[in-house]
Amino acid sequence: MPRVKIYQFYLIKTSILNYREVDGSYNVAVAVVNLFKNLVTQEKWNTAKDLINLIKTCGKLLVKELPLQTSAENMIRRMLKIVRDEYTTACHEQEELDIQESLHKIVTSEEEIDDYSKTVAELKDSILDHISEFHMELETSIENITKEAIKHIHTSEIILTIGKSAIVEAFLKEAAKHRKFEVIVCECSPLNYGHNTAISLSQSKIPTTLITDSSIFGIMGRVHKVIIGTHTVMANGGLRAVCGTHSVALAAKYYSVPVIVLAGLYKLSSQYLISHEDKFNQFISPESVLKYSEGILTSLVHVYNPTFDYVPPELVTLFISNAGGHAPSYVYRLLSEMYHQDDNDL
Amino acid sequence: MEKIGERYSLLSYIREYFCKILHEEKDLSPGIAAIKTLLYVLENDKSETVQELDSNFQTTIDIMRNTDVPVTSVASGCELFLRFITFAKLDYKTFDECKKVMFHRGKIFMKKLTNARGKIAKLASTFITDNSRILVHSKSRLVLKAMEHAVSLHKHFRVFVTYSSLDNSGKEMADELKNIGVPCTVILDSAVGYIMEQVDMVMVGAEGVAESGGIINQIGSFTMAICAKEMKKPFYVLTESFKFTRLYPLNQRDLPNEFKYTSGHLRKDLSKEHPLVDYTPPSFITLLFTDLGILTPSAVSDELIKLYL
Amino acid sequence: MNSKTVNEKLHSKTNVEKENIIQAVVVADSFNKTFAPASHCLALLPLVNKKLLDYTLEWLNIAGVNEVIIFCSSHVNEIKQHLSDKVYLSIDIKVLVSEGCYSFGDVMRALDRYAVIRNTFVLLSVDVIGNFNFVPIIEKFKTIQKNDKEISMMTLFKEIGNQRTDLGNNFIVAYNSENRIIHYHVQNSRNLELPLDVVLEQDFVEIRNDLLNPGLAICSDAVPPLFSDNFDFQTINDFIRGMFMNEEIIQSTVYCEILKGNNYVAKVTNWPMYQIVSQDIVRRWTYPIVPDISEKYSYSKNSIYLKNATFSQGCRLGSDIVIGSDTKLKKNVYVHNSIIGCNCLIGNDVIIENSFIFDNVKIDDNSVIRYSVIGHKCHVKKKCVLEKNCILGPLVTLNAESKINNIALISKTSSSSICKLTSFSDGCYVYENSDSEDEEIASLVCEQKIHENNELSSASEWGSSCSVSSSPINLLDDVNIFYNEVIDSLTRGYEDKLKCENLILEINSSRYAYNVTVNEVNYNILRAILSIQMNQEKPTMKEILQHVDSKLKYFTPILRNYIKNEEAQRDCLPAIEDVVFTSDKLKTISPKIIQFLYDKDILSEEIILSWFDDISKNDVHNVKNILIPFIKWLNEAEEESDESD
Amino acid sequence: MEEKSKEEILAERKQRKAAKQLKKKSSNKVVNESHVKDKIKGNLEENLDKMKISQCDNDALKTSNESMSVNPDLMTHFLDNDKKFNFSSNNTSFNNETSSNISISNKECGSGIGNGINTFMESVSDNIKTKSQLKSERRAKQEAQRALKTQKKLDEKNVEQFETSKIKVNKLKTKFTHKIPKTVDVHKVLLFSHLYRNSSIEENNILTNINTEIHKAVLKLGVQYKNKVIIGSNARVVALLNTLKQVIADYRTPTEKDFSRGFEKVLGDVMTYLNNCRPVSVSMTNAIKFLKWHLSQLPNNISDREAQIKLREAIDDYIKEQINMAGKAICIMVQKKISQDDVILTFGYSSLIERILIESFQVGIKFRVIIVDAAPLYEGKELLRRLVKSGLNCVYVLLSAVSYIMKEADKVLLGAHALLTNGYVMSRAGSSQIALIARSYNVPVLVCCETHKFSERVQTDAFVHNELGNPEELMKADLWKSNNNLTPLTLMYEVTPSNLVTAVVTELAILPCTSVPVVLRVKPTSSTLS
Repeated sequence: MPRVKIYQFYLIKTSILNYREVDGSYNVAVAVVNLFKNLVTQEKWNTAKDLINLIKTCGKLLVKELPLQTSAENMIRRMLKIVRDEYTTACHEQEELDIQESLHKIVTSEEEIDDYSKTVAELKDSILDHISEFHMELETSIENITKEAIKHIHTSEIILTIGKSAIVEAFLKEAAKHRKFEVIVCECSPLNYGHNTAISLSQSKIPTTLITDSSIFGIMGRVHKVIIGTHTVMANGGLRAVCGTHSVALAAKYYSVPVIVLAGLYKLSSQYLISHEDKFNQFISPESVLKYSEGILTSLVHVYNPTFDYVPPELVTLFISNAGGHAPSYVYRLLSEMYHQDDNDL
Repeated sequence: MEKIGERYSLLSYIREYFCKILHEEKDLSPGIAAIKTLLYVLENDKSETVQELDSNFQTTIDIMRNTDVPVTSVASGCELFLRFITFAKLDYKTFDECKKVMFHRGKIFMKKLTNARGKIAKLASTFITDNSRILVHSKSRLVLKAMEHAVSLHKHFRVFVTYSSLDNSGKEMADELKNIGVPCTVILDSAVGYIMEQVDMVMVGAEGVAESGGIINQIGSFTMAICAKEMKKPFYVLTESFKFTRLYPLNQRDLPNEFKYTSGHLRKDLSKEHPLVDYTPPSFITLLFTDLGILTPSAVSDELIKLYL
Repeated sequence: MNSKTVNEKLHSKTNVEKENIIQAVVVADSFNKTFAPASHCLALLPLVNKKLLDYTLEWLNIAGVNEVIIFCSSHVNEIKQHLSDKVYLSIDIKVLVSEGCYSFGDVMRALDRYAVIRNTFVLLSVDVIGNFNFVPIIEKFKTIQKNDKEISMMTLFKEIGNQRTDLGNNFIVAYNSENRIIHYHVQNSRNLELPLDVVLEQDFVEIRNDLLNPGLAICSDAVPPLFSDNFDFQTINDFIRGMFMNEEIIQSTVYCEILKGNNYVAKVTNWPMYQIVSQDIVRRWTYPIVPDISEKYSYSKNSIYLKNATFSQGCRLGSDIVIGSDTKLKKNVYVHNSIIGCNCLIGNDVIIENSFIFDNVKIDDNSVIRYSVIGHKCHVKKKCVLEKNCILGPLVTLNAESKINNIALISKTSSSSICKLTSFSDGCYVYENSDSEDEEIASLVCEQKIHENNELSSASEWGSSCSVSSSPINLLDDVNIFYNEVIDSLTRGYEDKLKCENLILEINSSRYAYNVTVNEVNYNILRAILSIQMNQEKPTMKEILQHVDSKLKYFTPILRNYIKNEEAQRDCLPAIEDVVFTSDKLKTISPKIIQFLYDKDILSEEIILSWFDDISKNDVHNVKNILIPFIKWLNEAEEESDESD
Repeated sequence: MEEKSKEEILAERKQRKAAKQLKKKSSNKVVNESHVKDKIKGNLEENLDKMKISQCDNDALKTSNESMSVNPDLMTHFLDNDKKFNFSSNNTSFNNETSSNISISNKECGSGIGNGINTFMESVSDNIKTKSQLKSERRAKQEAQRALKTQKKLDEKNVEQFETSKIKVNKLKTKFTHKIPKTVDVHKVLLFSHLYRNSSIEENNILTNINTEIHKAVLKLGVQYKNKVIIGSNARVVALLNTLKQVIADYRTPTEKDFSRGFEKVLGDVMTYLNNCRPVSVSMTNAIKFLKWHLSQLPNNISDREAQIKLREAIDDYIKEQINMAGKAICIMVQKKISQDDVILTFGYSSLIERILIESFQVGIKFRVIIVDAAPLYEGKELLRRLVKSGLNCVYVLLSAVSYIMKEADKVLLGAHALLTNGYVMSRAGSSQIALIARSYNVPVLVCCETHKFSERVQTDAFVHNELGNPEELMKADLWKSNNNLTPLTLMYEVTPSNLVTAVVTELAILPCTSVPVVLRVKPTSSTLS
């Protein structure tokens, strides 16, 4: 299968960037988008159908290469959606863009089961434009989110965050320019992402306290807001976030502290929680929990080192994305705008 | 003159036609039956003007509502059908082609509705994981179908079915499940609270889905939903999209009577009658599996808005 | 468009500068038949449903290596065949063939002839499983190279802690502050011999025996020639030893790098290692090279990995299980801690525990399989029972109700290089493991054994910490610690048959460490010897007798060493009271013990007699009657001797 | 050659012994074998250096012995000249201490120089520790590849110390004081500033204490508390009582006073001293109350002899009834609650829980255990070792993963530090999270706690009364000491609201936490105590 080989060549680039890293989903997203830009320009395809298949084949490989990166998956879906949109707009201008399954559609639909096989003039260009448009959106996403900062953080607040998230850091630093407030960071062992966050925050003159995971509940009583990032926002508004987030969210709920989640739209996935292991969680080497050099012990005990927690939507107060703030219940809508249903399973 | 005769004869036939469908195809939802009937009417209708047609539909609907079938889905189905008529009306000038289009669309419409179940079953069955224990309320064709599908994927799970003493439909459900080789236990409706801590999820069908995203379903569902929430178990609803109704019940009393009682009972003293359905508010529902995909309750009203506003 | 992309590819390569290309040499042959008959080609031996070769390549693929040279001397076509449909993104694969290589050294020499090595390269054999990135290590290598032109090799060791006796880390390495190896030797006893002069010329020496040597090394391009120059080098270890044995002759140095943390590496040298490594994979130490990521299995609790396997009602899964795709389990199958390959068919009520079942195996109803390996396309018929260490080669068919136990290596082929075969059921042959091969054909380790090992290896450590819990402030008194250690050393010595001299040395050292008085030593030695437990629980009288007897025989030199004078004898007799008389079993054979000591002239009769008088005064353990006959005999013996002169 | 290798092993033994002594009870200091290895390295290296300096005379034994034996008399000098404290009598008693200290220092050298120095700075207050820190500092430096140079310095130092340890001490003090403001004042979380213990004051306290006659056993105990050699409220109280027994035995009533008065005074001093080493646990205060009560019961004209006997008996009874018997009773009660094939989740290491689990297992109940562990102490690892050793089937996860693992659990067993009168449970930090998550998965939470840990105190949050862990263990000091905006913080305890706890298992009965006050009223001893 020579075609596949070609994509693999592109994949080399992406497959190298953080193979095992859980963070940096933004970079992955960007990388993937670029990748597909190349794909669209450099590959030979006639109809949208070809392109869609092309992207799907490539996408599958990519997903296999970056098992931890749902954002990659999301981007693929987004690309497909873009193609479909451009196609439909090109085909019948008058028709409104909504090609989702909907009651309305059921009612009004004619026979046309469109399989994207018509050839359309300069579809390529329009798609490319759209992609680069989207690329822009991606690049601005963080800054759009950070813009919101001062709307949510007031003076002398105590804010708790967990783990390491580029957006959260940027957000807090932005706020710090205008307001004086304290930040508490949970170290989030065993990987201790929290340490880096704490250091980088404190370096930009934000009074920061680094606490152990065990102190979360104890300290939550005095926290005013919980601001966290997430790895993925799931279709029902739940979170797939770094381990320990669930306890934070629960503690926050217990003391009724608002939980604000910062997530670029590229983190929205059409995934639902089915089981806590398969396709949802990633179990990395137990080393960081129990050292291999502990000797015989390691062969006698089961040690789990999951990467993610599932946080049910009812524990989330607010999402802040580059499209503004939303309630968890609204995620569904964003989703239906961003992805096409047929792409839910690649 | 004879036109009136025809019309009369047609309408007079409707009742038995409707009942015939229901009688012939046991596992057909009344809603679909109703739509079929309406299509039948549309097909054989001789009226020239839209108004006439409308009035015919109206009468048909009334007739069907007065039969002794649970009216909820009938209502929603008809509503939807009328809606799509109006759409058609907007699109086309002359009445004939309008009618033609209507009929054409009607066929597609039916096709989609009939495919819906398969689609839903597929969606729902992914949520049935190996060795899971599932609680089911009374009989629901969709749930059954979903489980069939799951079995075809070699999934092993066990089911608890409430007896649903209203019409003992739980028993049938249990038998059907046994036939497809799913181990299952029938429990008393009153045992829901007890069983809840052993199960992993609750799956129910629905007779209607209100605009709030809540569901109208066989009496007992509400109890089940409350228990599920208390015990933090997911509460899944399987339903076709034509069951979405424009209705916003505030509580059980607010639910219109013709939903709660069959037309037969409606005439009697309701205080002595037992309601057939109850209303489960959206806050108790985890997800709805529909032919439009997996929806959160909030998404339901979204759909209805798109359709009716 | 293909041409275009090819250019792209070239382009991409060129921007990695030629000399910075990292090469890896994979030796696809172990030059022994450890895994026969299960698989004759090491590279294609399945480990957790994946060929060893694939593990190696998958690892190198993410390890920053650009070019992989697979070096095989046998089964060439099979390997090529296997590689044909594999795609790896970031590595180019070359296969070099040279017939008539009979050792690792030969391979290196052949490599030298081929002259494919451009630069520093990674040298490993196909049975090495790992998951880490070589780039930083190679960087280290290069930086060292700047200061030390002589550097020829950097061996990698994995830190495994020194409780893992099961990993066979029986070597000691000493290296200085620059990680240069100054001493390396394989040893069995716990005491190491380290030439003082070597140590003294260093200002910093680290000596470790808590390491695993996976036979994995970063080599400079000077290594293959070195092998060519020295024909006696057969293995890497030879090489390393050679390096500092005659440093002045061969002007080159060997460094080492200790792998810590997430960097996993291990070598599948024999069946026990095979077991351990597959468990490590299943327990995810090799992340990200684990079945659910690389092979798209689905992972669930208790480390169970499935891939569209189909179950029937009543199947029970324990923990640590991998079941390959399209495998069917019929009713009431029980699986625990086992690996089952792809499209196998497991019949009703089959029990599979701690076993490895390769692809396309058919196991009929009611069979039981424990601690066994079943090669692929085997067919085990009804009601077979394979307990402990049955290893079936490919294509074997076992008749119904055949029962096999302990090392039975069965294969279809009658031709075997390692040892002669006797015919088994229809067209199958059993390897007779001739004595010479005994070590060669290492069989699976059975769980219980492992357990004992822990208890022993960890007893001293945990023992101390446990005894604390009762009353926290009591520091274990030195004598007890001493006693524990003596027990440790003796048990170990007794098990792997160490020289008594060494043991004595150890005991002495611990004695000094805890300033234990002579009397206490004498007492504790005997006490320790007598109280070394035996392996099987509730043994018969006879067994105990044998056990005790053998112990005493074995440790006689030690006893001789310590119990020299009457004083000492008096010291050690209480030990007999405390150990022997307190256990009813031993009590009955106490005369035998004493007699033994008497015969060996460790206890003189006067002492025994006087002692007997003491204890018989207030006979707490009421042993009097038991001993009486023996004492009588003694007295008589005495008289006789008197008469004789 | 023979000689040589022997010496090596010798060195090893010494180190291992030290490590072993340290290891007891403090699981965060459980120096596992491989660690021990490191120590061996450390010490080996030192020996070799020593040999080099002492013109490579092969007898490392002597040198290493020297380095060992040095410590006590070093200390005597140190104390002598600094705070006129007659040490000679205690010399022996410190031997153990020092050796265990050595291994502590070794541990620290693992975590780098900075760490070494800082801990050194903080706890110069405590003379005995100082010594160890001194060593640790040196070792740390050695670790930093400056073996030879430091070695020389070390030797010089040694020499100095031998002749004029006063200078040494002064040098030390100056160093200490000018470091103080940097290290202590900045890095305090405002919310907890009342919990930070000003080390200079602490120092003075201890010094004053030392001037007044404090029993050597107590001093030792204090150090063990401070270094977290003895942790867990049960262990601590037992240790205390055992020590007090010695104190009582050695106590002679001054002529003018009568026994109870005099001893009460001593008791007071002891407690203040211990409290300075580490805040006393509720169990300890209760025990002391009880003891005081018994003192008050003693007739005035009682002879020392009788009094001592009476008290010793009283103490023995207390340990027997309040701790051992109570534990037994609780075990039996919980066993009833553990059913076949259960999955029990537990957190950290509580001696009581260990006992329960192991006994239930030995009774023949088949069940699995999930051990959740967390900073700062990582005690769970110790529990894991012990359970595995006694053959239980265990799973080990960290606190962050608990929400994943909780689904499997059938019951949660937690130990407690104390039960407060308002029904809140004071326990090791992290317990509340476990309880919270357990509730969100409907898993019943049982808190096991003997009644001698019940307290009259009332507390609703983890702020007013708590204890702070060592920040260095959370984050390497060199990462934050210089950075004034960054402060690591570790809470040792927290209070779990009673609505998160399903039941409390005490030796009396299984109760809801809210009925703590009732128990306090009913229970004879505690009522009479107050």
